Amino acid sequence: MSSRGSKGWLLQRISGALLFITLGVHFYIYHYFMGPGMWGFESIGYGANDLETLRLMAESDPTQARFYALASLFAAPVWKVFDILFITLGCYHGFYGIVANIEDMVTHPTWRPVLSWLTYFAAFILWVMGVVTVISFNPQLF
Amino acid sequence: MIHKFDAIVVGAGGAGLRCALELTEQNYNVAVVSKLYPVRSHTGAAQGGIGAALGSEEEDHPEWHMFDTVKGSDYLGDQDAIEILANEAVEAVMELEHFGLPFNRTKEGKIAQRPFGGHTRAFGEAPVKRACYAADRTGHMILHTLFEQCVKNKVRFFNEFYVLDLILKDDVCFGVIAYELATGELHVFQSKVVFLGTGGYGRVFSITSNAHALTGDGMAIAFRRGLPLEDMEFVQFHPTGLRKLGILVSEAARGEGGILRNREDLDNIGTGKDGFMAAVAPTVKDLAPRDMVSRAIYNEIKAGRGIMGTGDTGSDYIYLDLVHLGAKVINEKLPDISHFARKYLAVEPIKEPIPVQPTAHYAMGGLPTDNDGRVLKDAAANPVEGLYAAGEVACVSVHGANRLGTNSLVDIVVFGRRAARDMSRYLKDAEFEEIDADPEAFVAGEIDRLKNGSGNEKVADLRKEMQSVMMSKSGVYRTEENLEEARKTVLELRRRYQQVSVKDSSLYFNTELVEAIELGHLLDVAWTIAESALQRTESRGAHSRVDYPDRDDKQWLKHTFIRKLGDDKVEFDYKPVVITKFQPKPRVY
Amino acid sequence: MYKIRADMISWILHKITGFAIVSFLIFHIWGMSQMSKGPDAFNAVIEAYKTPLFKFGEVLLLGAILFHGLNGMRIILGEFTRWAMDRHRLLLVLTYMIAGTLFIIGGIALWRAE
Amino acid sequence: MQVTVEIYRQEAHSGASHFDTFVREVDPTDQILDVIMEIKDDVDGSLAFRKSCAHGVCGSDAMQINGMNRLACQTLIQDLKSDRIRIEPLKGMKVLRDLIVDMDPFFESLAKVKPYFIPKTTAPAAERKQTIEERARFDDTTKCIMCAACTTSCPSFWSNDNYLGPATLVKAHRFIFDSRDGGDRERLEVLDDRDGLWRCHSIYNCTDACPRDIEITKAIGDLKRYTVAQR
Repeated sequence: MSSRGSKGWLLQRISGALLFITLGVHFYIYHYFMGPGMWGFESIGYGANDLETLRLMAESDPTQARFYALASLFAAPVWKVFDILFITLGCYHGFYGIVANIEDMVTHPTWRPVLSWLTYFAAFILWVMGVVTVISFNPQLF
Repeated sequence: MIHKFDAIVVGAGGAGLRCALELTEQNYNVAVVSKLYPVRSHTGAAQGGIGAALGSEEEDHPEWHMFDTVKGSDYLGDQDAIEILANEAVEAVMELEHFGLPFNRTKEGKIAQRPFGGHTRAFGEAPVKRACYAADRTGHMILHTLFEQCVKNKVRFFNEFYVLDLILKDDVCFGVIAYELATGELHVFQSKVVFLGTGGYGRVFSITSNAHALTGDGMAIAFRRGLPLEDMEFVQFHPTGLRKLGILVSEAARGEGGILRNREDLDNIGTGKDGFMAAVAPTVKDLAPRDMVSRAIYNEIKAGRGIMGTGDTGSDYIYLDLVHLGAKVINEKLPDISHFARKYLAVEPIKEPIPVQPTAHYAMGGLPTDNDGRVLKDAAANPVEGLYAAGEVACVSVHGANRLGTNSLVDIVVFGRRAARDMSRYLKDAEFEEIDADPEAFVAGEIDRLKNGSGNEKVADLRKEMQSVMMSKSGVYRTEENLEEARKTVLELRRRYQQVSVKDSSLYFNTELVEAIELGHLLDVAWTIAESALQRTESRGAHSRVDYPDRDDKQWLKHTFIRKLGDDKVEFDYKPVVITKFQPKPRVY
Repeated sequence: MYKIRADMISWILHKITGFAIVSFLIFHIWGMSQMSKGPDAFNAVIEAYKTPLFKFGEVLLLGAILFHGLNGMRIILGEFTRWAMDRHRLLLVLTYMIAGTLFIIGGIALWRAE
Repeated sequence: MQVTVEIYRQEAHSGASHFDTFVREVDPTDQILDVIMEIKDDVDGSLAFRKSCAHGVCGSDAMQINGMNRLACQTLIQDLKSDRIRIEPLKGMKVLRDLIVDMDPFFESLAKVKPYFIPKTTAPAAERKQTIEERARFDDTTKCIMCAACTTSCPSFWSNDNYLGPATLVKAHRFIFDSRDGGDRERLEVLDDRDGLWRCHSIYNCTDACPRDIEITKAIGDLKRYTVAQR
């Protein structure tokens, strides 16, 4: 038998626990930190020059201030790493959860692996989409 | 449908599984045919322990075990067989441990042992720790361990196949006929050798510790085929059954220090002071053998010292006091029986005494066998070729007139294995025999009569009448008058049984039919008990005649063989008791 | 019909909230990729978020995440420590209570936010 | 007191099913087994169910009583706190007739985990030594009577009957945590499978259903941790 479960079970718990923490940070940053206060992010890795550019852009077009504020965060390398980690954990945990449900309910010898692999494939597509967005994001382009 | 196996084992209890296991070790093609699924058998209900002179906790010797068993049997047990039992018990227990049985342990990691009724050191000096135990579910662990080993050896099981007849030809056994509960089909199991491990018949009585399935099947099917039954008058009543329900409260409760108390003794509950048993058996007190304790309880009740004080042995009861043992001992060493008391009687044994009364428990009698489990066809000890038996269905006789606690478990593993070893010797040159066409005709006829009968007798009514008369007239104390009444009633019930008709016509799980067949077996067994008890005019062990209160070694130091002559006639024959080391002496504890 | 007990409800809720969060994750990653196209696209998404339907969805998402997260931590604790197993009923009740309280507080705050 | 008893009926394995209703006079301390036996004796002899020891040690009469798996002989009228009693066969198993289900798949599942002692060492002349603490480690799971109440209470088993089920895992626990046993490797092969341990989601239905009060979910938790640590 090649089908196993112990690694999956353990990883699901580890990814779950990490998600519990990263989700807290993510939620806090994007919901309560967003706004004028977040301009202080120089200290965590964002170049002063870039920040200045964004600030100027926001001042010239106040209706778009929120976008620039978020973009300033999104573009910081530390947060890029954080976001990639977050997307990876989320995709893994969420889609493995679906696979676990398939294994709970589908016993058909063909459908079971087919559905599981389709789920893994969907997870991969989504993950690529998320990671490409994060990496390629560059507010200087606007 | 016809099946062919080298050996057929009937019954999946301890004896049957031990036998099957041994035979598969020898690479014979074996089938276990059982009325129940495996692990449902009543071996699993045995609680207290399995006796063996291991000496893990204190000095002990097989010879002491032998002496206790002989004395416990009221000198009716055959001493050659008892010597085998006591000697092989040690090896058998070690073997069970090697099969993985989770015995409780001593501090040194050895098999733990505790005292039990009638087991003493140095030929009666004081109680000895001899019962090896796994909490209070020793039988459960033996049954499961043996089943597990059978799974390992890939033993073939036919579950819920009810064996209803033996295929006998010129006193040689070539198989059995079984009724498949799931389909109503009759199966012919053809074999070179057959082993019966079908257990006892507790359901003959209204208050019993036995399972519903214990309906004397093995004894009845042999008796119908003209084979004799041995010592059927000896029925053990366990002193401590839960009041009204008869559910067993193991002797281990008294082994751990429990004390029986009457209504004059209520102030001593929880103190650990002696109860009324101290006067009956000064040395071993509450750990006297079961027959003595049961009688002592009846005497207390009759003298108006039962808890209710009515003097009626049917409804009155006494107390089993565990309170002074404390919560730790009760919860750790007696978890199951505490659970029963809490569940069924709403009694908390840590705080209150448990109401108990004697309950029909064990059949000392059964199919006569020799020391290798071969079934005997007469009192001259001629065997039926190819037919073996061990356990409660058999009478070797190691239990004589009264079995000691823990010896039933020893019996099944020791004689189950011995039978298997002799069977494999027999199998070496045994052949399949051509069997008659239509071997199941007799059984098919019986089933047809029950299913298509026009009478209107109901199984439940007959069963209740039988159980009630056997309990009150052929119970702990017996008289000629009572036994005569029991015999007459049973014979009348046997006639009425011919008018039983089963309303359920289904082929699938026709449990109404099964119960009707079981009743037929019970009535046969009840008949042999009443007849045998009537003719034995003495008191010995569990057979206690008020009109013949003394043991009579001159006339009655012998085994009873009862055989069927007609629908209401039996004949008796007698086999001398084998006495080797211990001459009969008065039995005091 | 087999009796449905508290542990079984938590198991079913865990599944349902899990599916809900995965659905959101798909939507969210797509939203993010939209947002990265520039301020206009971003603001379109933000405006959509402000409609009552999306706000309601956001509140539900908060509830789902709170329950799934806390219950998940309870499961992990319960599978890795005997201590938690001995108290599984208590921890289950605590999970419901904490998740419920945070949901009410957070939910109101979220609903009221501009 | 008077109770209304509804019992699941099914002629044979292929037949249609319905409920029969009986109104009975009972004592609060009567066992459910007593009640259905009396119905069989007095009213309808064709009612089919299994029974044997009648005090909760043989495991024959597990059935669903008022929505919970229990042994009929171990459930008293007063335990149910209701005058309506609904009795159904074990869920997730093939009904053969009335309250009787096919137990063969259950025993086949059990056989998968090698439910027998596999000695670590060759047998000494006397017993293999084991300390009181070593024995205590698996004491709880030795109580199992294989009644199937746990397995048939498990939602994971209902939706996937390839799942080994709690009873089989209990049996595995009994051997894996026995200090004398050396069959871990072979058993872990079976347990660490998609239809093994990992279908358990700690729902605790099994623990509640167990008539022997075995802490099944905990035992499975022990197995999960052990398996993860070993592999």
